[in-house]
Amino acid sequence: MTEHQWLEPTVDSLARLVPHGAMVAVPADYSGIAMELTRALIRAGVRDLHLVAVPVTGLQGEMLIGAGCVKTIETSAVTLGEYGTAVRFLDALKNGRIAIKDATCPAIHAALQAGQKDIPFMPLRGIIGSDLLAKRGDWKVIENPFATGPDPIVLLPALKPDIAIFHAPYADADGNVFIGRRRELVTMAQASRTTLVTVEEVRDDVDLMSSEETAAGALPALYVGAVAVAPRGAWPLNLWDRYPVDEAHIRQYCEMARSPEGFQRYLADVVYPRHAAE
Amino acid sequence: MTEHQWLEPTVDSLARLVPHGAMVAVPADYSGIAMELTRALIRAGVRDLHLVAVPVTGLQGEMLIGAGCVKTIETSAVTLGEYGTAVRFLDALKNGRIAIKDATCPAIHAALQAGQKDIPFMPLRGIIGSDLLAKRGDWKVIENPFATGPDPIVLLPALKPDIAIFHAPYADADGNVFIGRRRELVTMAQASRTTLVTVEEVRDDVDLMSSEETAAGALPALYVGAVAVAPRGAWPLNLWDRYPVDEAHIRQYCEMARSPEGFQRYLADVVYPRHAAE
Amino acid sequence: MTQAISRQELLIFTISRLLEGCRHVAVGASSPIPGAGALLCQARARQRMFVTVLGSTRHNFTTNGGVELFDMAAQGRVDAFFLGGGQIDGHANINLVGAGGAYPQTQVRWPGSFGSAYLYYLVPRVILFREEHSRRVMVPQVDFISAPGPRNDGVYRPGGPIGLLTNLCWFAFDRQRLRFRLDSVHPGHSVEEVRDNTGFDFDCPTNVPETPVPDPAILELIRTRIARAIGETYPRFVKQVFPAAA
Amino acid sequence: MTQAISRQELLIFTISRLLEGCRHVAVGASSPIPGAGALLCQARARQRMFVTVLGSTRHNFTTNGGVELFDMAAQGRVDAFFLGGGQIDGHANINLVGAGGAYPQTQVRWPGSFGSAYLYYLVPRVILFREEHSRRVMVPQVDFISAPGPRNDGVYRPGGPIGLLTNLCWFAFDRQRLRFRLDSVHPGHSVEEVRDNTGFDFDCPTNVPETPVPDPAILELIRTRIARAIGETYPRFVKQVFPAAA
Repeated sequence: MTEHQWLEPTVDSLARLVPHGAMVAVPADYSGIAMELTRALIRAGVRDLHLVAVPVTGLQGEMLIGAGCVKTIETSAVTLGEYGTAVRFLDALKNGRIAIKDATCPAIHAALQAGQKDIPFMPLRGIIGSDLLAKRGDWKVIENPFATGPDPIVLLPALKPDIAIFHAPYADADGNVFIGRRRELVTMAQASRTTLVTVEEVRDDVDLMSSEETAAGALPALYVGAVAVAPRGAWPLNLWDRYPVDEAHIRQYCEMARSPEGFQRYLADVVYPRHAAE
Repeated sequence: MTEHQWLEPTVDSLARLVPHGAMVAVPADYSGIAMELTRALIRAGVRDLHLVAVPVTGLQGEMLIGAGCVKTIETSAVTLGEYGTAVRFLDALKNGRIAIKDATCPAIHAALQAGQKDIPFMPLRGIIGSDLLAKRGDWKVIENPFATGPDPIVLLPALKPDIAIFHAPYADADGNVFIGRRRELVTMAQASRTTLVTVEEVRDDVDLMSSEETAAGALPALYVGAVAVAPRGAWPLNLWDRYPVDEAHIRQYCEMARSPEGFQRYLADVVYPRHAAE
Repeated sequence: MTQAISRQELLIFTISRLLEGCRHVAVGASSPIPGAGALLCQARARQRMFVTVLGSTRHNFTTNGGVELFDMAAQGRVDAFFLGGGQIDGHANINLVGAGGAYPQTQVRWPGSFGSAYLYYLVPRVILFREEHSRRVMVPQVDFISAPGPRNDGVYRPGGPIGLLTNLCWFAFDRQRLRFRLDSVHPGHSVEEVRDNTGFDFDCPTNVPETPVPDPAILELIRTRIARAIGETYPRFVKQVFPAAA
Repeated sequence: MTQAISRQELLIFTISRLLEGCRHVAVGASSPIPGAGALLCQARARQRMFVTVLGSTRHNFTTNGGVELFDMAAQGRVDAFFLGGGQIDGHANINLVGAGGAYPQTQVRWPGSFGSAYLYYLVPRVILFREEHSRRVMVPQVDFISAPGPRNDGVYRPGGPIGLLTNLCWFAFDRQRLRFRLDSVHPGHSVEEVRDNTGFDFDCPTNVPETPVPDPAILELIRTRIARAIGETYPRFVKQVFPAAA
């Protein structure tokens, strides 16, 4: 597979393509989280990220924040769901180590769609009267110029991340990535300057663009800056319905992450060893 | 298949769901044109349609205009491509029998996306300085409220058709429609109040929603008002790469459509007989 | 012999009643009881009814990514949705962000507002659902408005709350008076208990009826088919509440 | 023995030269020569180059519907595109709508503006391509502006025309002076012929070079691999122009 220009040799070399201070878009847990790449970003010591959760984040955001990689998080929620509280996130927020841009899910989607079309803003209903609007200096309210009477509406500035990051089942021989119906990944990728993807495997026997059936679920290679192979790369999270969440591991994480020391121990035990092994 | 509530017995009964004066969205030739349904609309004598071409039209628009079904056409082009000139369209336009809202392709897509999000308008780059803008009273120019200096930008009002119409390879057992990567059909369907679809067949053995692979290319049944089976329903146009254009027939059409009398003969020969046979 | 009706079963049944006539009900994350209620309504509906359960593969009719549910809501294609809140006040303002202290460094921080600041305006039948009924949750005024209750402020708002369902009762929301009205109290609870545990004012008729309970056939349906269906997305919930169906 | 270089081959080669260095070239409908030019450039490129041919299944990298090409253009992901016009004037205004009479009842009506009123602003290397070089097409001022040439009007415009290629010559467009400059005349034609057939003023250096022609190896590539590749989308064109490859 060495002939693929777009293929990085390791997840760690992929991680090194993310500069300090980058605006990085990541999907929600149901869309395929690049957890091995997340660990590689922590190993690489990346700093000052502006993390955009599309539209919410969980373990990925929590770990990046805990490891000090994040300066600002823009999200509609940070949650580990039924597994517990995102303690490192709460701790960083309370102690002012991160800034937060609280949002609402459709606003993040719509702002990315504005980025995808490269229009400067997108109008969206709702939001007016929410304290979210008051706390965000970047959302504006105008009168709908097409209405006959008063009709205030929110305008959201376009979100144009530097890098979109996700994990997917496979890339084909040309670097097209199978994303199924997870179309938020398409929006993220198109709105972002480039996209870094980890995949379970590269399938040199597949040309996703060759039929309507397979092309429908493909992110074209044109949007993908680089790919690295990461078997079980979403672990301990699930990859769609391909493999399940490692519940025991996440509970262990939650247990350890309760204290800064426990979290450091988790990094030492789980995140750094892989690096040493390479 | 009679248990399918969403299945109309004939294309003609499907056509009767289109009221006079409806705003009807139709795709470009590459996306699957419901030509048998087009003939059924002519047979049903539907009048005063506001036809929205997404983003251009060919034989379908030409025939509906020729048959007197259309009051207004909103399109970025009417063209029969290499087969010749859309003479009935030109004739109706010149004689003032139809109104035209000349557009540009991305504006139609963007206005439908506004309809899809049900936001009142969508900003779009370009267009300023084009006579299209001068001729359309419904597009507005505002100053981008996010710019630091002067930055005029066009706002397009949302397009929300009453009905979207297209032809597709098949519907599954639940009425989900396979559309492959023709995602303009999704935008059309979501922006429209309802969608009428003709399909080559209903595949009771298929559940498109059952896997990521097939769901990626599906329009959910939720958006589909009714379906009718129309084998080779795009004829004489092609259906994607499933069957080719009937070039000889389209050349024959172009020949006959040169004069109003020839067009009427074409209707009598090709469009009406099917009705009598039912 | 039929077991006694559990709290969860009563809530599932009540939700299914509140959803009657809907064509499409969507259920957000971490919502097994609303999900089961929607599936029960669907199982008993005479017309075709769609249920979208976030996180489900089977009960998911979207193919356009995470934005589709929100677009659908704007299009008028979502008839009902559920929202909760760390705090809920008497004007139906909800707070999913945090309480105490100065934002963003609040003393308590919840995950965030999710889609509330949008869906609350657009879905015609929003059901506020919060099991815990205490003065900690039901406050005079929320500390942070994730999504405001209806106001006469001229903002485009085809949707809004129809009421608030808790472990104790069902409050209907009166969109004229912009206040909750106690509509029914669950069996085993009283108006006094509701009053003691509610931090906001609400209207209260002289006689408050008891919340209706499911009949044995419906109960059987909940415990078998519905429990299995919601178990696809919430196996742990089903294991705990419906061990026989798990 | 090598056949003489045809008009189409010269145009295909010229287009491929104009596209050098592009990462992604898109080609619109009814454009076999631009399509072949883009595929030739791709075949000779050292870096990875994407070519989108509208109407092609093979040379199509979009999976997000008809809007994707336009979104790509806005994102800066389309380096070059082709536009034509029923009329083109000396300020690079193009008219794809109609001529004579009063709009919309023009004496002549063309299909319509397609994506011109957008792509012309956003694609950095728009090549105006119109084979017919006559005073009917090359007019002093277009009757309808489908898409305006660059102006100093403050409108957001990262893109625009780099020039105009016809059967007679290649005009470069000077974005400073907002005028065309005759850059090369095709073999067998003259500056006088260009002048006689052009209705607008243009800059003309004292010595106008001849448009370079492809060498035999490139010619062979055009006649075999490129002809076959473009034949997927334009079989009739290939049958007519490259009968050996059809």
